[in-house]
Amino acid sequence: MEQVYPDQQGRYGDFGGKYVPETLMAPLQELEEALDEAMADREFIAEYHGVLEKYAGRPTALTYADKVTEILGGAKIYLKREDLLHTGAHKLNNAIGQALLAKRMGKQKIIAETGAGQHGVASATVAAKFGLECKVFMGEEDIRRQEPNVFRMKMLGAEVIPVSSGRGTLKDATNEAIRYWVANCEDTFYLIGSVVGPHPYPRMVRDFQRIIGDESKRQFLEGEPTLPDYIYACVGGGSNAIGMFHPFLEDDVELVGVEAAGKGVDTEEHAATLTKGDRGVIHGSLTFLLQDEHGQITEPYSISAGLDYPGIGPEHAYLFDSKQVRYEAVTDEEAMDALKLLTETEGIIPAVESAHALAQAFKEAKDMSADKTILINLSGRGDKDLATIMNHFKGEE
Amino acid sequence: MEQVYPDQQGRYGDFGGKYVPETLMAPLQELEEALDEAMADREFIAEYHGVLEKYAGRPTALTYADKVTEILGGAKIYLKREDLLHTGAHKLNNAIGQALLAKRMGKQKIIAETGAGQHGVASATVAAKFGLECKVFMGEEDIRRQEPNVFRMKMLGAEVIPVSSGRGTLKDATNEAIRYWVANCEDTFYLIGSVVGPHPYPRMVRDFQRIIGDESKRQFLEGEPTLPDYIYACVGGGSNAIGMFHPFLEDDVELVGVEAAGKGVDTEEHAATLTKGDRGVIHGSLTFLLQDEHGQITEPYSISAGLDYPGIGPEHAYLFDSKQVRYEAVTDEEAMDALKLLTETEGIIPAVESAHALAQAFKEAKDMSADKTILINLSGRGDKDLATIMNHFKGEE
Amino acid sequence: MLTQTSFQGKLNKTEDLFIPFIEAGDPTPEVTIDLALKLQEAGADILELGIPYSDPLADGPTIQRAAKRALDNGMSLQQAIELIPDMRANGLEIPVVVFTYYNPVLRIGEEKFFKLLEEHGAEGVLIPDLPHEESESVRELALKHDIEYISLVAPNSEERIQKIASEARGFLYCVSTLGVTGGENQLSSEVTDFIQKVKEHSPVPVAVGFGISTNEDVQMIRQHADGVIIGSKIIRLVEAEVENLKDDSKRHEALNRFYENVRELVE
Amino acid sequence: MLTQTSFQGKLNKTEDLFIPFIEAGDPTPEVTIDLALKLQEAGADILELGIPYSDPLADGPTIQRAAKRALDNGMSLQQAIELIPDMRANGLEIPVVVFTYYNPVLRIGEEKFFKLLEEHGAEGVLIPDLPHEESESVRELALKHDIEYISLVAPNSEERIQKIASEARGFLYCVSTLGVTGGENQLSSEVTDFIQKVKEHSPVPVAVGFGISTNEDVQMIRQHADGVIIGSKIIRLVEAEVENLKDDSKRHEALNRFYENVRELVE
Ligand SMILES: Cc1ncc(COP(=O)(O)O)c(C=O)c1O
Ligand SMILES: Cc1ncc(COP(=O)(O)O)c(C=O)c1O
Repeated sequence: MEQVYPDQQGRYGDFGGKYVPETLMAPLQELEEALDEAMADREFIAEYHGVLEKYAGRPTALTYADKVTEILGGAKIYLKREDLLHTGAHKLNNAIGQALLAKRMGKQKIIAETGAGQHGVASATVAAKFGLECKVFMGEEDIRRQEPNVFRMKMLGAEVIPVSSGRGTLKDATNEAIRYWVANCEDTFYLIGSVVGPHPYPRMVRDFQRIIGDESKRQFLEGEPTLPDYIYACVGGGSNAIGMFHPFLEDDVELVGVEAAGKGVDTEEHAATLTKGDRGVIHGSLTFLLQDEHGQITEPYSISAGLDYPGIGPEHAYLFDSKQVRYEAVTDEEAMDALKLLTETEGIIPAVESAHALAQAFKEAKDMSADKTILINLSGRGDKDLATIMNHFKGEE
Repeated sequence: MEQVYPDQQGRYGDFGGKYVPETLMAPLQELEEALDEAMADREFIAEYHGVLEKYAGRPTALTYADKVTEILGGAKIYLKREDLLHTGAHKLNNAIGQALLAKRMGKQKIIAETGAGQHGVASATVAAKFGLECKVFMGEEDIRRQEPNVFRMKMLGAEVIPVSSGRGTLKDATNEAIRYWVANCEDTFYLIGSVVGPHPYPRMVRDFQRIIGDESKRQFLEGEPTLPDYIYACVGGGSNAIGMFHPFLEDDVELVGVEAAGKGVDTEEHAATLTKGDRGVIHGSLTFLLQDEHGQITEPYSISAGLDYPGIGPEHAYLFDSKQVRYEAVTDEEAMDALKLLTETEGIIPAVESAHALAQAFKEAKDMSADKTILINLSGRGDKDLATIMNHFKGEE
Repeated sequence: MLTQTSFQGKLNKTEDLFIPFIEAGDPTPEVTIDLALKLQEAGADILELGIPYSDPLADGPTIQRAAKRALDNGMSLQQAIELIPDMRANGLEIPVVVFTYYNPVLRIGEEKFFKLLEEHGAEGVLIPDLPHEESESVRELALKHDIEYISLVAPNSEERIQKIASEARGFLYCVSTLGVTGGENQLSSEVTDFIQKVKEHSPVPVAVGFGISTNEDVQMIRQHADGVIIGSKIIRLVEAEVENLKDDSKRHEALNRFYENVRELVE
Repeated sequence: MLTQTSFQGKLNKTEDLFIPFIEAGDPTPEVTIDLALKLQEAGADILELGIPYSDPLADGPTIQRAAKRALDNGMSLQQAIELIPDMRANGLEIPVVVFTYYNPVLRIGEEKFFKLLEEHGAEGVLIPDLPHEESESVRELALKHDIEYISLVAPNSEERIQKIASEARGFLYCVSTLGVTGGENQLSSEVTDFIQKVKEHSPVPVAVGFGISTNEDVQMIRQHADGVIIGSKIIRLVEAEVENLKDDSKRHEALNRFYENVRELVE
């Protein structure tokens, strides 16, 4: 029996809720009602699945990584290929769902925050496809390190709004998007990019991302034909991980979320929210976050813009707290090595975010027996990261 | 009844053949025998289809472009989404087929030529996946304008060999690859990227690309459920076009190949081989090509590296000569306008090559009645072209 | 509740209230005390003492800058509260409402937070990211520690207005416009209807805030509400003198200029 | 065929042949004539006259450079053929084999091409990208116009050797190594076996080319084959003097140095 989280108040155990300015209470209520109505409407669900299939390229492949399996000499390694989704990452699943909902609600304008730019591109894409006006908030540092995605958003007709507060990364872009929404909530739909934010966002984004896990389960059972023993996914806000994990929560599968340890969890420069953070409120929900002794949110660090976030979705906080999912942290260095290994052995350049999941999985797979199977969610492709990758490896040539 | 081309001598009507140095006659013979054997082997075919599905992401979606259809106000427009294929273009279909053949022939080394870099990336990808050593020949001008693909190839473990002869584009890279092959044909498999080169290459590449047309036909019949009235594809060497057209040759469908008119077919700067070229021999086969009065091959020009080629596959020469396919030419400007339109209305950034097919199709679709349906082969995604696109549109901001 | 709260005890009137906002530690703790006293001198009836926060979601650029100046000087929730006795020692008599985001409160612990407030002589608290539905336990604690928990209502609060207003304590903070602090405010007739509706349900004075930056704004609000809350505009007056306020030899005059500007705004 | 061909008539011997290659128009048409005569003086038995081509698939960088120099000067297939009467007028007596890629031939038209060859006194033609299987019509035309069509065999020609060799005319071009022109040549024992096999089937002299660049190479080939073809090495000797050859006042001496170097190579 699947657990029904969140509860009516948007709570996952202690976590979640709606910690927002009063002005947002009404739009959140409006959103929740529209969402519940839509999710109960077969036509809406059919439209969502239709767009995923005919436009976005679902189902994405389940690839057996024979060469890397052989090289590591342990468990059989499978990859769920969200890198093959239109625009290059899982983010589009959710953007499609929310854009359809926005249309249904009669909203002509959407806003989004973005870190790696993948959610920004996904949002700009659905805005173009569904004829919506789109503004994307993006930190200045991220604009620098994810330049191709910035250009893609602009080409797609979105306005990219640079955010200079803080360190100019995802947290700051999210703050700014929320501030904008407060002022424009009457005609604007806020299309959040991960399972974060106030209720009902974490639930909505999860439900639009669980297609990853549902498909994987079906494909695995068709192929292997048993469930995998382990599943790995990287965790920034946590949407690809929740999307993958959720349908397996009640199964006998060990689920592993992988955070960014940056330059090491014992340094000041990491984004290992669960490993090193504490309870607190960020972007409207009670969860774990990186903060100082006074409750000021600290600046995270990761080589990957998409994991460079000091919070984490409340459902992950709950799964961590209740020990239903194991969370590990992987450094920049380990992630980049895994990226290189996958590229050279399987001919797949993963997103730097996804490389974190790969690194942890590879580490563990080596020591498993050959009858074990593991599944890694390859949340996105690395094309957006070429500059970062080039920079990282340039010393080695 | 489907026509059986080419004949035993590799002829499509007058076109095709094997115009190569004596040294290559033996390796071509060896290749042809291995190919015929493989194509008759169910296991080989199953392996090829297996890799396409589980690794490369086939079938690719067939997308109804409702918004652009509405804006143009004519025929219903469908897109075959080769941009969703792993590595971003149709080139991988062929690279997978040839790499599997190379393995079967016991060759450990592959070489490839590349223009846009898509075939180079596809070759480097299959080399990584199947454990082959890979060298990619690429013109220096193309290295400049397709930089991200150069880096991708290197990351994938391929050696990129810059070619400075001629104008440093695809033609020159192909010359150099052939020269290298002449010297190393004993242990090296030459993985040609389009339906060009001496027999049996044009046939082999076509047969590895016809999956595009086969799938499209099935998807169209499932959806519409009739065949499209028109099909458009861009033509560089001609592989995506032949792959798309071939299964429809005997049907009542008007097939349109679109060449690059560069700055205009009445200027010196274009790559409109059929529109402006004459019969001749290039890269081992008799076909049409751009040449001067003395039979010297002239330097083509197109904004898109993948169409910047003075020749064309011999089967296209035959289909042109026998009027089975209509060929048109589209300028840089028209292609870029179509690219912009598709991006802004459908949320899909096409490759600059593919944009040529879009431009011609859009032009014609406008004047068709609403009961007509057209299919455009979206051969690849535009991520590799961001620099070119940025440059082209920078004046407009 | 029959006995008077400390807040009520310190509040001289329940109409025509002037409620300015300053950020603790902006630009220094000492200056914050001086500013509080100057504001009282200029007629402030309640002081909103802002706790600088790294991620102030409900605030526009002006208050973000103030928070940054204060945080760069090392200000924290506890230190800010500890300024109140110093203010009192220097003559501050009006009620002090501590304005803080929820995370620093959680971090220090809700119990400890209210104890600190009570011990240091604060009379109220306002937590902009803790809406009514999430604040039950906090409101109980506040009550227990004789601290008024200030609620907010917004024009789009709709059916919730009645509930929030009827349970309001201290004063009720009416957000006059959708948006973060520091925007421009155009008081429409809808807003006056909204204020009217709020007043019908509120047992406490109704004050209006967000985007009030001119004397005309103030005059207009006075016609409809029981008080005006002025935040960003006050911060901008501080900002204009920020270098002088940090300079011992220039502070006195800067404070006087600040006083004059505030008077002009509210007289 | 009972009557002698022009080629046979001009060929003085059928053993120990020296067959140099030059590119028409490299660096100028006049110099090409001078070089042809110098080569005859240095003992050349047959002249291979290369037609510069934009995309010489079978050639390495040396001959590519020569072609580029010639093309930059505007050399064409027809102009190159028109040089032959001038060579003859200046005393060239050895057979001339025109070396051209197929596309210029197609462009000018096969019929016209062979007519031009015949009219201008060429005795042979070699088309490196027209293998035996594709050359039937061309071979017939050649025959008709009294032009020897020179065939090539390569070490990997295998079963095809017999067929190609037995139908060979003029001389048979044995490619000594896999690769394009201008590489380094290491004559292995397999190559001598290969030459032996070719000779068994060939009715005409068997000459070996590709990568012959030293006197030792030449001596070694002489032991096994009927002739040596030297291309890139000759071009490099031209290239070393290219500026002097273009200079009227220095040409004479440059040609003499060229002559000495060629002599050294083949004596
Ligand atoms: C490819 C990819 N993977 C993962 C993430 C992290 O987000 P989440 O944890 O919500 O999946 C991002 C965010 O941009 C991303 O682009
Ligand atoms: C996306 C794309 N489309 C089309 C082409 C042209 O090649 P072809 O005509 O063989 O399909 C290329 C070549 O690189 C390409 O990358």
